Amino acid sequence: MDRYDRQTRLEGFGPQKQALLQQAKVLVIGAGGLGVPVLQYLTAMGIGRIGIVEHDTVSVTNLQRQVLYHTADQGQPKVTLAAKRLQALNPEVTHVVHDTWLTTENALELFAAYDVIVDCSDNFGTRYLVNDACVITGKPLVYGAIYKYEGQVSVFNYQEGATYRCLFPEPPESGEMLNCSDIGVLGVLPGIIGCYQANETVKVITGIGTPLRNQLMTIDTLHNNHLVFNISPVAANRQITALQANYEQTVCEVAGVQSLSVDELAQWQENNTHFTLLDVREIDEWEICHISPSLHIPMGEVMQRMAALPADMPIAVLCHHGMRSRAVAQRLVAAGFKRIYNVEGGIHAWACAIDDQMQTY
Amino acid sequence: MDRYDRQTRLEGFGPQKQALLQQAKVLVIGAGGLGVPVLQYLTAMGIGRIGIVEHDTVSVTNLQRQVLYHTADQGQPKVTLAAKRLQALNPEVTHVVHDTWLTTENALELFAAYDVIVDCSDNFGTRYLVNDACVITGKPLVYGAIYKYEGQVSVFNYQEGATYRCLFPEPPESGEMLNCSDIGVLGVLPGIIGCYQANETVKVITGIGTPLRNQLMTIDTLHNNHLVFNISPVAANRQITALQANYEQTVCEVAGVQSLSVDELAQWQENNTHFTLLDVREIDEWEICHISPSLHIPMGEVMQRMAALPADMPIAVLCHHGMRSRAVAQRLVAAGFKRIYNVEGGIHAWACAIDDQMQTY
Amino acid sequence: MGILLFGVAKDIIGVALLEKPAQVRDVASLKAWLYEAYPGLRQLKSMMIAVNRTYAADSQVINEQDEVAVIPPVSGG
Amino acid sequence: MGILLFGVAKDIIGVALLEKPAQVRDVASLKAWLYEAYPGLRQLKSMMIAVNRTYAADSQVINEQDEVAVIPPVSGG
Repeated sequence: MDRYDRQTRLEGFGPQKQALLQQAKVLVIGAGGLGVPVLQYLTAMGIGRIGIVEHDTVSVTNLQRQVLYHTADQGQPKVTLAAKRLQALNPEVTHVVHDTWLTTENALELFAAYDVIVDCSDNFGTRYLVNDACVITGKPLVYGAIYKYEGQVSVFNYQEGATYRCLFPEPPESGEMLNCSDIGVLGVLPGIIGCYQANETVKVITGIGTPLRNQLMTIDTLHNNHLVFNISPVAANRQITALQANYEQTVCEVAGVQSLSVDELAQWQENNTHFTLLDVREIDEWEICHISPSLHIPMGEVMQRMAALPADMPIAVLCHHGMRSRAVAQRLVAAGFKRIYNVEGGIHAWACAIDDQMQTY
Repeated sequence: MDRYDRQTRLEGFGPQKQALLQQAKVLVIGAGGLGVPVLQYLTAMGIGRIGIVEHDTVSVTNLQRQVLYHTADQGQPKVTLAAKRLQALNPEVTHVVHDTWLTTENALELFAAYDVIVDCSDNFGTRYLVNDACVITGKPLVYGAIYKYEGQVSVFNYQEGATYRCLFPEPPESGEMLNCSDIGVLGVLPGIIGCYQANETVKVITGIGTPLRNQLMTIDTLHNNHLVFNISPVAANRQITALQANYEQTVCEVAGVQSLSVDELAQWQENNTHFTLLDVREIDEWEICHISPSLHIPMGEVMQRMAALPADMPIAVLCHHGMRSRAVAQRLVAAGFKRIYNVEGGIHAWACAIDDQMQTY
Repeated sequence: MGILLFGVAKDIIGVALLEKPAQVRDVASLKAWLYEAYPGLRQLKSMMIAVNRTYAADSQVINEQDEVAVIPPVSGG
Repeated sequence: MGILLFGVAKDIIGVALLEKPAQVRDVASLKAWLYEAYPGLRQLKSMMIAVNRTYAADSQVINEQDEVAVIPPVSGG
């Protein structure tokens, strides 16, 4: 009754390769579209220790591709949910929760504790940071990235092979259209690319097959075109000795103001969803009635007092009927806040539908 | 706050294609290695109705690749577990549980109620049955199959295209090495192939891209070789009007006797695991002590009374110290029974470790 | 270009790539030669032969520069 | 063989396959032409050019029968 029976009886794998998996330590950057399949299959196959670097919470828009999470998980931190679910799949794996974004402060120390780094991030800043930290710490990097219906997979910095900068020496200009996928993605694409990343990770650890060293594989899922390009290592790109001061990493979320009904707001409260309710009405309106807990900043002061707003959780903006709050929400999105919700119908709708004890005006 | 935002904002997809997914009815044959990723991603992307045909229970050897299940699920029916977990991912999808094997009796009626059939089965008998039933009912068939480190994907019987029999007119001889994967498989391979099947299913439903109609894609994951072969439809293979009397479908499981400790046996009882405890001691031993419930058939009579044994659940074989039971277990495996466990240490170990009230002898 | 072997054909024959014997001039003679040289293949009954990435019937001629593939059925799931 | 476009390059240019203009004779002149004809590409800063499935430096000559691919960086995850 051996969990890994199908791998230990597999010709070319066997107990020897299984033992290598069990001894391996893999760090996965991101538990989103790519990270979920990578984590699921590496966990199932029996990697010894898997670290997960992620600081995001679950949003409903994640669920068309991040199949590890549940609808009821909205607002909860991905990394703890992921570790819990993956433990249920395979408790023989040690999952290490790194509930943080990858930064120039933590990258080198984190990477040093693992054998292989898997880049499942979603923005150029983090991708260049991952590359440079892999070069400095001497770790192989299993790379995957997606765009609309296309994906790229490679293994960088492995056995003196090419790095990410050998393909793309510099990141695109910050803030342009390429960063984060506001353009959308078909849900199954990160499944395909993430599975390939898990497969390449197993190859790097066990030595089976031919990893994509000095190669870039492009996959077009609309037409099933798979091309493999040969890359040459550029020696200068392996001479990095220190991280840059700033990689301009971005937190990717769906752009634009999202709508939240009062029913959904009540649900968030009930579920203890992590979010901030921002009430932008004037002080006299606030005194008539308000929802607890909420943060009260009148509309005219919000932009001056932006520093008081949390950057790492959803903000639901509330006013009397939902009009002022929408204007504030749009300004917050324009200022770079992610996951901004407008409470449709405002506190009046709340009084009518949810709290009939509340005074209306 | 739209769950499908990333798809509805995707160029070439949009709300129109999303609506087609929501109207679609997809039947997935098998909730194992291939079925799990197919089900996860089709559920996430928002197919309207997903039927699942599966009659197996979870075994620990499934868990290196079937990432939807938990270690604690052993012995529980896959189809109900799958539906429950998938509902948590996306309750907007209707999951229909068909807790049965696919048979010549139920195939045509089942297929008639769906738009697309996805073959995630694991034996030739079922694959030919699926093909023939798709031809008779006029349903497109999204095919995937795996062997060691290789996979095949195709879309059969779609828009007058080729069928499975246009590639392989007849099944291999029954009982030979190809059937069921006792040879083993790397855990992530069905992840890759299943994701491609989900992708082809979306193409068939929405009309995006180029489905693998009249094409067979082979994937070698060791060397990242992807080849696409052109196939021509053979008209005669689309003239099938009735199913065969017998497709010799097989229930695939890991071969050989598996070991079960008395602790695990106690756990199975506690968890209400579906299994039969077969006690093969002589009648006078049985009268001294026995575990309830159990089926008592003395060693010498087991092979004559095989018809009394359940074929669709695990059997744990028990004797005094675990020696006679092992011999019986091996005979049962040789006779074609799957998932046969030997209770190590026998009822004596049970009395020592689990039930100290039990009389020993 | 040689003969690419897939799945269990690769296992039965023991290599991933075979050289084409001179007497093999079409798909029928390829199959006859394979079945004789590697009797284990017979249990497959059906075996797809592709020439230049296209399914090839028994009558299809095989030239020296053709890429030939032997693709057996696969049942795993 | 033409110029295969990937990712955002395909979107900026609006097609998946471009014909190579006669004046493009090496990777440097290909890039110069692309940046001029499609200024939106400039924001990419880095853009991989492959000739016959191999990464090509600016000095690499492009012949008529070569397969050229333009592969921009992709960040999505």
